[in-house]
Amino acid sequence: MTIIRTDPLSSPHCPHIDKDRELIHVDCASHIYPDGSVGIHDMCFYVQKNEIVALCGPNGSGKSTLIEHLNGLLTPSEGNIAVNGRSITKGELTDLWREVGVVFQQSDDQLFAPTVLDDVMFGPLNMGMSREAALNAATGALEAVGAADLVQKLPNYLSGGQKRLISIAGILAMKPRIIALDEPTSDLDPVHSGMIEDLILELKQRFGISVVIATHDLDLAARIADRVCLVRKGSVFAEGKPDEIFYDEELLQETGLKPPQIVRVYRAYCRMQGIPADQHPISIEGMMVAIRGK
Amino acid sequence: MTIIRTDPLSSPHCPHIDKDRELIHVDCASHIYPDGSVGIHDMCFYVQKNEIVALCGPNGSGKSTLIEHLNGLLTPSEGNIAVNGRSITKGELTDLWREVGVVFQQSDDQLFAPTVLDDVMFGPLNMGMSREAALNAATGALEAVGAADLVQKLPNYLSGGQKRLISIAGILAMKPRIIALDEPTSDLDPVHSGMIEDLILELKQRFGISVVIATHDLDLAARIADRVCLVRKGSVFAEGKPDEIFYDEELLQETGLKPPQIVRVYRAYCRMQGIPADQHPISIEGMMVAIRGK
Amino acid sequence: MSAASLSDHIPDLNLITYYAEKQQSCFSRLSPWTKFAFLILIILLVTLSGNLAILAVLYLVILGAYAAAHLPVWKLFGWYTMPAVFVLSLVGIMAWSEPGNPIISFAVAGFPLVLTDKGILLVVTLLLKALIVVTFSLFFLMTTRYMHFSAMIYRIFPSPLDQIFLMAYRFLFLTLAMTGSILKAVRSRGGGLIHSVRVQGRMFAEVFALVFIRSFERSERVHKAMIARGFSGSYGTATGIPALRHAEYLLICAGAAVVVAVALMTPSLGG
Amino acid sequence: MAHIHLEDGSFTLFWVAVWWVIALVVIAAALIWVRSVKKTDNRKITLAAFCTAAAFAIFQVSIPLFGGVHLNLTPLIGILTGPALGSLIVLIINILSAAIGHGGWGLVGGNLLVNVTEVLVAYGTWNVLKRLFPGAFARAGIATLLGLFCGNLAMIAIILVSGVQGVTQSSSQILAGLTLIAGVNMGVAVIEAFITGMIITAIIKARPDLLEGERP
Ligand SMILES: Nc1ncnc2c1ncn2[C@@H]1O[C@H](COP(=O)(O)OP(=O)(O)OP(=O)(O)O)[C@@H](O)[C@H]1O
Ligand SMILES: Nc1ncnc2c1ncn2[C@@H]1O[C@H](COP(=O)(O)OP(=O)(O)OP(=O)(O)O)[C@@H](O)[C@H]1O
Ligand SMILES: [Mg+2]
Ligand SMILES: [Mg+2]
Repeated sequence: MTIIRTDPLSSPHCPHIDKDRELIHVDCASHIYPDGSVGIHDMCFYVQKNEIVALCGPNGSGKSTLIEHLNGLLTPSEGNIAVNGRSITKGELTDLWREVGVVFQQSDDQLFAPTVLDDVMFGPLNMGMSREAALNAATGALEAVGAADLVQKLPNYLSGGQKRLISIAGILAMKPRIIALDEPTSDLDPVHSGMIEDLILELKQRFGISVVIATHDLDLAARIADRVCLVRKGSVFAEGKPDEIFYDEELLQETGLKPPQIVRVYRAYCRMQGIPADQHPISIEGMMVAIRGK
Repeated sequence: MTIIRTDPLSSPHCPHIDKDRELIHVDCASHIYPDGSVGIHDMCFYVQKNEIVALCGPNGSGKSTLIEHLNGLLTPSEGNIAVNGRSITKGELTDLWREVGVVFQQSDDQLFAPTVLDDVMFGPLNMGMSREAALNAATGALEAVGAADLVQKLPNYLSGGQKRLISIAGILAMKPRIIALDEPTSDLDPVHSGMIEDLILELKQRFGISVVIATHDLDLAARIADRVCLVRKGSVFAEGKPDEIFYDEELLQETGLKPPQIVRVYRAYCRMQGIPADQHPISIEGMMVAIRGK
Repeated sequence: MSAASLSDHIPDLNLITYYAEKQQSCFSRLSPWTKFAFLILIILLVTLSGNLAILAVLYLVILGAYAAAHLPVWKLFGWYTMPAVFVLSLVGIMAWSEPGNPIISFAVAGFPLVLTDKGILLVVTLLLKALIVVTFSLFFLMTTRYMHFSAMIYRIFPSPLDQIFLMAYRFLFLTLAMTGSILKAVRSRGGGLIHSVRVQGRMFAEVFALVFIRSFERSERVHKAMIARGFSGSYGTATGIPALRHAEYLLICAGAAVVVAVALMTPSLGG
Repeated sequence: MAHIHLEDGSFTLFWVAVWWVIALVVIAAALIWVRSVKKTDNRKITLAAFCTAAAFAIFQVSIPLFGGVHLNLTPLIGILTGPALGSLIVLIINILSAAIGHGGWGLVGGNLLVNVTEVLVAYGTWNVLKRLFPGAFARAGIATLLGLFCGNLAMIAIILVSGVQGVTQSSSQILAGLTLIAGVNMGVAVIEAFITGMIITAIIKARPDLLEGERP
């Protein structure tokens, strides 16, 4: 895969990359908020089976707006969105929430039930599980995010990071086929954000769930994403593999981003040693391997 | 300065480090929330003139609770807090907000005025500035955080990161002597968080303002803090210079943290090269210098 | 549905404020007091006169002003739903046995139901009256800045009513956004479906309880945030309200004259 | 719709004035009570403000039962804040509602009296029943039902006394129509009673300090 730069004006329809593997296809969607703000504009985006896609872009570029489109919370004012080949826009899918789980950027918005357990069980119960099955699903999900000890607490009285964990568990318990996480690790301490990182990888590898994350932590995106989409001014500006995207300094600058720290370290090292930075490591291990090669 | 490990039980009162330079002194303060949760417990903490202090610790360790004590929004159930030598607890200080500005973790709580400009002007107007002076202060603050273009927007219609910038500007416009920022860079893109980082340094260097930040971004803490306080279970568990704290793996582990990425890169490098990791670089430049020395 | 608008047939306060702050037309430059005076005059007129022609003209004039101020007319028609329902559910029932020339008549369970021309006229008149005032109210809201409203509230109401009103006005936006987001979250996990009345009722009760508790906590935190920025307990507004200009006095006098004239023309006055 | 809001133009000027004057007297009494008799602190003011905002926001939510129900939750406000603050709150809610067309400006007086009746009756019932019913759910439910019932009576009375402009039928004919409306209202009132009971229970659980001395 090479970097694909998309110029929204020239392509009225974005190409289907691989119809068979495609789960979600967002086709030139636009969303204008009631006050006239452009949320997304001519947005082309897709999610395939069994992949982790990272959305990276500056503040206000439309990442959250896109994510809320994925399970039908927002509908595009123009363009089309299809999940499993069926169009959302035409209102065909009312049970989209079973397919696509969305974790909001503000976890406060997501927790509404009286206790943590009730909240995590809410989804499973709505899916028609028995109380017992729902309880199991909820407990499992809470354990997976490392928040089993919070079961009996009131969601209102948790710290910022704890709330985030619970809201991820609430979606996890529903075992959707696609999970979209808006800033999953913001407000989390390094240990918990490491847990979420492992969890995302496990979701993909063990359960075959596709994951979309919107994140400002480019190092995280570099480590776990199979594909990175750079979002700028409401549309995907370029996409490609993390090592290609994050080593393209010009592209990042155009998007309004800086390279991840690991890239900057590697570059600084090569500059200092006077060797060409011709490899593209995106993790600590990768960097060591690249350096040792010299 | 060496690492000071505090064992709360043994020291009923924490020592005043340097009375002359001390701006805030939190002396064995405890705060229990109405539902019985322990916010902070036997917390000893101080802020000196012209320094940047970073609070680092796991989720729910009490960082936000401590920060809300600093300008009297919460009062300790036990212990004492003094600002400029005068005690908050006894209600002596009603104009504490002029001294200490606090930016909340949830920016939504902070934005209440109808437009961005009104919101940023709220503080200056309350300080008795004329409309014109307040307008200047507000505009200056918005420019400093790089959000001058959002002036006419309604706070409700902003993206997560944009809200954070505005709430920082709202405090900045009041030019307090101490600014406490709760997770200042979470939800911000790399460019904006770089701006906030520069801003914090500038606050200290140009205006002599002391800054307290609570953050999960240990790399940020390592780069900008003069002093790092590790918070665990409601009290400061250890404190010291960033290079000392962040290279003490055992201490971090006890606190429930992982070393910052730069530390892990440096360690991995030394291990690979078979050289002792006897220096303590905490920035990319520092690491290059440390490596070159070999 | 954006986070803030909960329903298409209820005016979206965020959108209203957005237009008010954008200030696109000359109506925004009128003194809020002028618009306030006109609101009272219009209410008086609507209360006094039942003349369909006068009402129709008045409605068209106000709708024209609304459109001329670049306000969203289609939204307005959506927002008419509630007042229309209110009028129809009350008068819609009474309109049936009004004397007059019968137009439709049938019997339900032995009761003869007759709809007459007078009955229909009654519904139309009352509906028109309601829409006149609704349109002008929204026009007033959407052409007057938030801070001027705040200042008016502060001047008009005695303490502590003004404090409650001002704070409520402020929290309203947060509460609306929060309610919208919570409902979004509910829907995103399958909560929007009709299960049983009981389950549905319980879920809404939970959401509403949360809105109450949250907005209380929010208000505590916002209150804190205000204190942290120098809020001194009694909230006054720093802004002045744009004063009436000479032309506006004339305008109000003309309006008042029209109302008096209409009142004199109306045969039956008072109860 | 749990309430029939009267829109502008329904009543004659005379009756508009009469209900406004009575309403102003009620508000003045509430203000005097809040200001001097019962020295209300800042916290109570904040509570009142949040109640206003929350009730108004909740009113905007359409519950998908029976084709869309909107709840006013006035009895809940009565229970939470008492008659004096409650009256002030419903005044503000009525003004805000009038601003967006839910009830006329001229009829704020009449609508206020209906709501104040609900507040008073619900508050009274809630407290009188305290000794009989230990459980908050049933008590809040009954208080709400009774409050809404009396509110309905007040509405019928106000309309009957003032008459609707242009309606020429006899009082008994109008009464028949109003009874029909009141019947529908009471159906919705049952839902509101149930939901209020749940809300009160949840509030007692999460914030016991808001309703002192109550157990779920
Ligand atoms: N509810 C809303 N109403 C109106 N405009 C909105 C709303 N939410 C977002 N916007 C606007 O839409 C644009 C995209 O916002 P969005 O929240 O999708 O950005 P984002 O990429 O998620 O940013 P961030 O990284 O800061 O969270 C922004 O310009 C923002 O101001
Ligand atoms: N309003 C509240 N009511 C009751 N308990 C609370 C409240 N806020 C926080 N707590 C509890 O107090 C403790 C400290 O919370 P605090 O928010 O200070 O942690 P924190 O260090 O800021 O965490 P994070 O990094 O996740 O923001 C936690 O155990 C939390 O559950
Ligand atoms: Mg976002
Ligand atoms: Mg915190």
